[in-house]
Amino acid sequence: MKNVIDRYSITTIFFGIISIALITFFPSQETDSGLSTKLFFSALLIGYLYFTILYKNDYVKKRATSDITIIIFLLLVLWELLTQKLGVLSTFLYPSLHAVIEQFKADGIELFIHLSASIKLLASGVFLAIILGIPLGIYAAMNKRLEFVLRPIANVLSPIPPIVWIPYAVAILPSFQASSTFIIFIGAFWPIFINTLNGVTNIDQRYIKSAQTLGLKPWTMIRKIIFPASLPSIFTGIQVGLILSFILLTAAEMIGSSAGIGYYVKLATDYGNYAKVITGIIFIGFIVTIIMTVFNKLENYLLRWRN
Amino acid sequence: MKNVIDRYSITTIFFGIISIALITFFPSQETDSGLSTKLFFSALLIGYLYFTILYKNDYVKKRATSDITIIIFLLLVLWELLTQKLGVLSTFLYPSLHAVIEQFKADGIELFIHLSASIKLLASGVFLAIILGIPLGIYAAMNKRLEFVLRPIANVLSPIPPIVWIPYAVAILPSFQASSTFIIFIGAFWPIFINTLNGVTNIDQRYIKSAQTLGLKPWTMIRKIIFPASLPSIFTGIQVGLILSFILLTAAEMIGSSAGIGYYVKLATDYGNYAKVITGIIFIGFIVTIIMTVFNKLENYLLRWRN
Amino acid sequence: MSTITFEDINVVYEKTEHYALKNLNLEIQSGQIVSLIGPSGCGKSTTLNLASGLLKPTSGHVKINGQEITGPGLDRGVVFQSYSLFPWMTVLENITFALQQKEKERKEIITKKAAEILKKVGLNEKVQKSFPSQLSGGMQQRVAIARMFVLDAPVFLMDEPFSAVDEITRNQLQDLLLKLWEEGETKKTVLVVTHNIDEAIFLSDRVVVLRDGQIQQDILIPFKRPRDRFKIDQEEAYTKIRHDLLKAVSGEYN
Amino acid sequence: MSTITFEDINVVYEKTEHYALKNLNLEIQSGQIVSLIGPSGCGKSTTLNLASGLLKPTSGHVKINGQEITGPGLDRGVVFQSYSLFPWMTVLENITFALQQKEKERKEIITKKAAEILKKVGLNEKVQKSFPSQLSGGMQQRVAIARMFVLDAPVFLMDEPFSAVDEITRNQLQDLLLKLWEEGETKKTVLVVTHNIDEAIFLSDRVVVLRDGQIQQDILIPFKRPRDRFKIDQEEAYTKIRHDLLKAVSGEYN
Amino acid sequence: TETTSTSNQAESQQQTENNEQTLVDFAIGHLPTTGHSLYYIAKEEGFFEEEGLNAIFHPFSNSGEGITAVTAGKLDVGTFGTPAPLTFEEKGAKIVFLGGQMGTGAGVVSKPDLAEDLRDIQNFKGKKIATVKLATGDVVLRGALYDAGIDYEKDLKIIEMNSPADVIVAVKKGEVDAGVVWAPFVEKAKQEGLEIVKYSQEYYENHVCCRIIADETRFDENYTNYVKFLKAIIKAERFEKDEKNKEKVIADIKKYVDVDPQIIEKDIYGGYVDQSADPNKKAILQMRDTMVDIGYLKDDKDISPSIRTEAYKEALDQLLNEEPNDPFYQSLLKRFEENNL
Ligand SMILES: Nc1ncnc2c1ncn2[C@@H]1O[C@H](COP(=O)(O)OP(=O)(O)OP(=O)(O)O)[C@@H](O)[C@H]1O
Ligand SMILES: Nc1ncnc2c1ncn2[C@@H]1O[C@H](COP(=O)(O)OP(=O)(O)OP(=O)(O)O)[C@@H](O)[C@H]1O
Ligand SMILES: [Mg+2]
Ligand SMILES: [Mg+2]
Repeated sequence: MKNVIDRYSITTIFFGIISIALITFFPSQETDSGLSTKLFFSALLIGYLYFTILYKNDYVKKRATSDITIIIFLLLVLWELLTQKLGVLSTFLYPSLHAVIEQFKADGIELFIHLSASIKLLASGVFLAIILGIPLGIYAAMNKRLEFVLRPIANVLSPIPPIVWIPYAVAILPSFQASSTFIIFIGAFWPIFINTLNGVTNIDQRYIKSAQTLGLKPWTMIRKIIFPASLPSIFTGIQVGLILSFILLTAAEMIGSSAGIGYYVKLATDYGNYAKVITGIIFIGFIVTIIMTVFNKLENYLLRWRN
Repeated sequence: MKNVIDRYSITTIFFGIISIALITFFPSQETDSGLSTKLFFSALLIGYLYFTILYKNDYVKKRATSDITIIIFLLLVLWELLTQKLGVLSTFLYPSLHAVIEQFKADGIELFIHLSASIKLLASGVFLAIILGIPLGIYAAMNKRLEFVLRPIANVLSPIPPIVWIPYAVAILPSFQASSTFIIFIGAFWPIFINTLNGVTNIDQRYIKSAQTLGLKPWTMIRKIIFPASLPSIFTGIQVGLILSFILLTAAEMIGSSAGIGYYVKLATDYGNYAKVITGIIFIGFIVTIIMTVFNKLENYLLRWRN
Repeated sequence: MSTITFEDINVVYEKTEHYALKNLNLEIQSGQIVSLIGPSGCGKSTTLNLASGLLKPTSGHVKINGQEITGPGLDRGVVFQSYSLFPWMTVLENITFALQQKEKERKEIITKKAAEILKKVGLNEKVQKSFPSQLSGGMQQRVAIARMFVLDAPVFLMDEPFSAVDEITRNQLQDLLLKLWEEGETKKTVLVVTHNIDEAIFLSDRVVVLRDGQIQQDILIPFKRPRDRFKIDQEEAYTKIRHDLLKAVSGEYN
Repeated sequence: MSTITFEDINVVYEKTEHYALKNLNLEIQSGQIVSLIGPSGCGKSTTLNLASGLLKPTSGHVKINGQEITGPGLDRGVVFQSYSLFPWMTVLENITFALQQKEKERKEIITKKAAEILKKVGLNEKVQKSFPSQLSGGMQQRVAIARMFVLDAPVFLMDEPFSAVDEITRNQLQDLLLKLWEEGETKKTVLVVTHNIDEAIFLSDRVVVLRDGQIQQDILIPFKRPRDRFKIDQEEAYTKIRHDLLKAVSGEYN
Repeated sequence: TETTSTSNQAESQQQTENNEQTLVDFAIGHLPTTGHSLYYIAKEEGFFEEEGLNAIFHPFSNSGEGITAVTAGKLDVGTFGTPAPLTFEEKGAKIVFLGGQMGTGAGVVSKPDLAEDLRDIQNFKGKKIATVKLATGDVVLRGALYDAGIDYEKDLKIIEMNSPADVIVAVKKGEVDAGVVWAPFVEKAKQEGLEIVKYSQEYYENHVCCRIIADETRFDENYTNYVKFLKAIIKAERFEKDEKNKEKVIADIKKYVDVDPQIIEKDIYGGYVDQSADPNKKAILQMRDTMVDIGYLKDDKDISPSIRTEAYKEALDQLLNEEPNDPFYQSLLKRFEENNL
């Protein structure tokens, strides 16, 4: 118990209660903040308590959870004050918290349907980028001639906005789905390829030499030495590739489809429905956090040999 | 002389001459390939010879130049054959080489004016990202509490498509120019920040320990140890940031401005003027190659201590 | 005046349950040269890291002149087991950079001092402009030693400093160490890890034998200084001490 | 049968104009143990790297049984100066992985073999599951030695293999080396770099002294095997050889 | 030389100061298209200056961003289609519609062998049609389908694309049967061997496309400037409609919209794009009704108060005051009454 209740958790709980009181009792401009907002704040507080108990023996994580929770409360209260309570910000660009929560409730199932479309698209695009980018990167790094040809090509092609490829993708590829996948693929490919190439090039020569004396077959060399040694860099590449593919999601999902979380946001932007835009962004942020957490856990496990 | 004329240069020159012959004597579908195309091919060949002589003592670079030149010739001839010569591809999406060269000639000066606007925008955005991202990354890595707060925030915010910030940037920032700069900035910021953070976190502890025994003041520690030790990673971050900022250029330059190379391409896309689109892309590719070459040279010089 | 005291030290590395040091009590008096020997993995480097302030004990106190050590500092020079030069600085820069932390001198003076100490450890001018990655292992180690020597701290902490160099160079470096130890108003306090028993005897006032994170033996070396390394090994006491140490060290394998 | 021959070798590292090896001619006969000694930076590691096939000479030929060496291979085991274990494998995996390259055995047999050799170099079971970064310097070095020993190649190339371990362990490892050397049908060919003159004499059939990339001296060691390290140093020949070697090595500083 | 250069500098400085005294900055947001020609003509022919305005153009590629800029007070006026501002208005953006710029101008294109068939709207059933969502043509087509009793969600498949260029590619490749595009892509599609099934005005006569919008408070506070602005635009319309200015008009537009002069001519004088400054309140309301029909908007309020025709009327009155006998202005007055009252 002493592990759970410390000065961080007390401050945070205090903050949470003050926040709930503020949105409840501060007079609203137009409508009331709504029950949903209060429930949401309470849920946040309960979520915080859950993590505090979960991390009860890890001081650093506990403190971080507390810090982040306070920041979230601060931002939310500020948002609510400026929109709903004081009406300083236009409700057009800055929908009230209440409106966003209502939007969430209204679009809940729709969002998950969109999500599944996006995940399918992302998974296939990024997967393609990984299974092409990593082997090609390793192969190019091991074959200087290829490297000297591919590096300048990568330098020229990688910064070209992937959206300019869209008409060509539509013209050449068999289906809209394939075109969308291609746009995601091309965004994720370059960082994965370049980072693999650089990672392999920068492997500490001692490991390579040491491996050579064992007379490894090329395939064993790649699988057991080159791949694990360049794995830290490959992970960075995949991370950047993932970020880029998220960024391209909106563009990719506007190619002849009407599903996907990027489509949802883009459409909302075009319609000036900012409650929807913010709902979409928060949802994306949430999903991305989950994906990145899993990804980082995997990374930490696979790279546990680093000190 | 023996250094210049080897089997690579002979193959390449042979290829170049065949290409010129092909576009000259192969019957065209509509108009002739035009003098400019032939001159362009010849210029390419002369450019190749220049680099071969320049690199006459560097076998690897010479071979790479030759490989790349042959690839370029192949692509160009294929392009010309499929468009101008055989008319297989539609001239709407695939303008003939001749049309692109003519476009270049027509828009030459304009392109450079656009370029200077883009460079200004890129420079200010990326510069801001560098002077904020690197110190913040270093500071966060040295202060675990801050790191544990900023890392999840970065994980959530970095994959949000920078374009969704545009309306808010337009609403909040004082000018369109500032909004454009902000979009470039936000694109370049995250990779620089995250890579700096990771770079500092992954510094070999031996260097830190060694430095600590010298009783360094924090500022010296940062400047002389932490910064150079994480420089390889910081450079990767800047490289990715640059790529992202190029990708965002089109979006950023369409915020109430009418200058910039991204604007040029986007406008051409909107008008369906693909000769212009391709001209713009090739021009961007050219500029990016120059920027990246300078950047890599700087990187190699500053990191020359790596073996 | 720099007495180092270890009081009831326990060290357990993260994620292991193994005691790297267990209930260690040790005092190194000011001006003494103390060698730490023992089988590899017995906790020598760990002990040195405690004295340098780079490692905090899991429990117990490490003090210098009665003051608890809170972190590393310029009052204690350190040579690490694996030569920890900064790879982005040339050999000369590695030295001048360290010197600049200690004294605010003009650049030329610092460079001159650095070049001198490098020459003393046997590295010529051509080597000074190289990056560490261009040097052989022994050369890198000598640069690390030079870097510590030039700082002239009242305490020297050295982890197998001479293990990567040939016998002649090693002898010269030992002589240099002893010369620097005596120089100045008060003698330096030196804690040196070695696995060479002869070296331990030749250099030290006391030799401490560690085993499994505990002190196995703490032996006084009675020979007068200056010592002649080719003479003391003829003395009777030497053979006895050497024998004792060997026995203490080899206990592990019986 | 594995005779190694160096013919008119010159080595100049990229970007330097300095000859790391200059006109070197050397033959190491099959079954011989040859030590390379000399001041640090004299080219010992360079010579070893040539024999391992990891470095190509700028000019000249390195041959094994008259066949030019084109690259590294399982016919030559190598221990590097800086322990080059794979940090992403545990200690045990480092050994089993190497073994798997040589023989297609069942997993348990390989693991058993690996555990045995690790015990022989003094590393217990708990250590076997650690990653290299969790070990002390000497322990890592012993893993590297174990990895070479277990491969049982006809040629051993070792670069300061015992410099990071204490005297007792060193003696044990030396004995192990000699045992493995004699084992099997034909004796192994061993080229070992050391900076310990006593070690060189105790182990070798011949000691080659390098200086500035050239052979300074090539001395035959006449003592019969098996040798007793505590007896041969009492012999007259020993003192003379030791003196000669010392003089040869120290030439640099006169 | 130094003194002359400084005096030159002083002189030019004074000049700009003079300009600033007389000319009021007026920020105009637009989409770079031939359809927004009145702005270009007014600028190039000096009509803005005549009215004391210093027009500054800000092109956007995305209507959402442009409308946001208007509501954020970064633009005095903007022209970003009609459906987009209507949806923004519904979402609470405080904007007013004060004038017009372009009407009609979209078209449905298909491969030649299908075109004849598709002229009968009933034949859209079971087809795949590519559109760019929220474009005027998209609303028009869906509206026409609705009116013809076709459910665009069930009876056919509408596929949304990023841009008209993508639409053309998709149609050409046979990925879809037909597509909705707008100027200048209607002409481009023809060049690409596609055929025009119908122009948009064949579905809805005189439907509006791009309306001039402004922020409500800004409009009220700077009302006189808006009148001046509209006067310049009306003058531009008169200039444009005068056939003898054709070459000049095309040259003026070419400065801002870099497409083939032939396409400009086709767009401006070809009859399928209507260039008019009239707010056309009725057509806006009709467009809104269509959007309600097809489910884009809710039928929950009257937007008439947001359509502020008074500035246009006042501008027209002032012009008629200045040139009472101008037949063109007189015709505009008549048109205004037909379209707005
Ligand atoms: N990678 C390299 N680049 C440039 N010069 C090098 C490199 N490696 C070694 N040298 C130089 O070559 C010479 C011989 O080096 P080598 O490593 O063979 O010495 P060594 O005899 O093994 O020394 P030590 O006993 O210190 O390990 C030295 O002068 C060294 O500076
Ligand atoms: N970073 C670490 N993580 C986990 N265990 C460690 C770590 N460093 C050292 N150890 C363990 O602590 C014990 C003592 O290690 P230490 O490095 O002090 O040995 P040492 O006496 O210096 O040995 P050597 O002579 O081989 O350098 C060893 O069992 C080692 O495995
Ligand atoms: Mg140690
Ligand atoms: Mg060496």
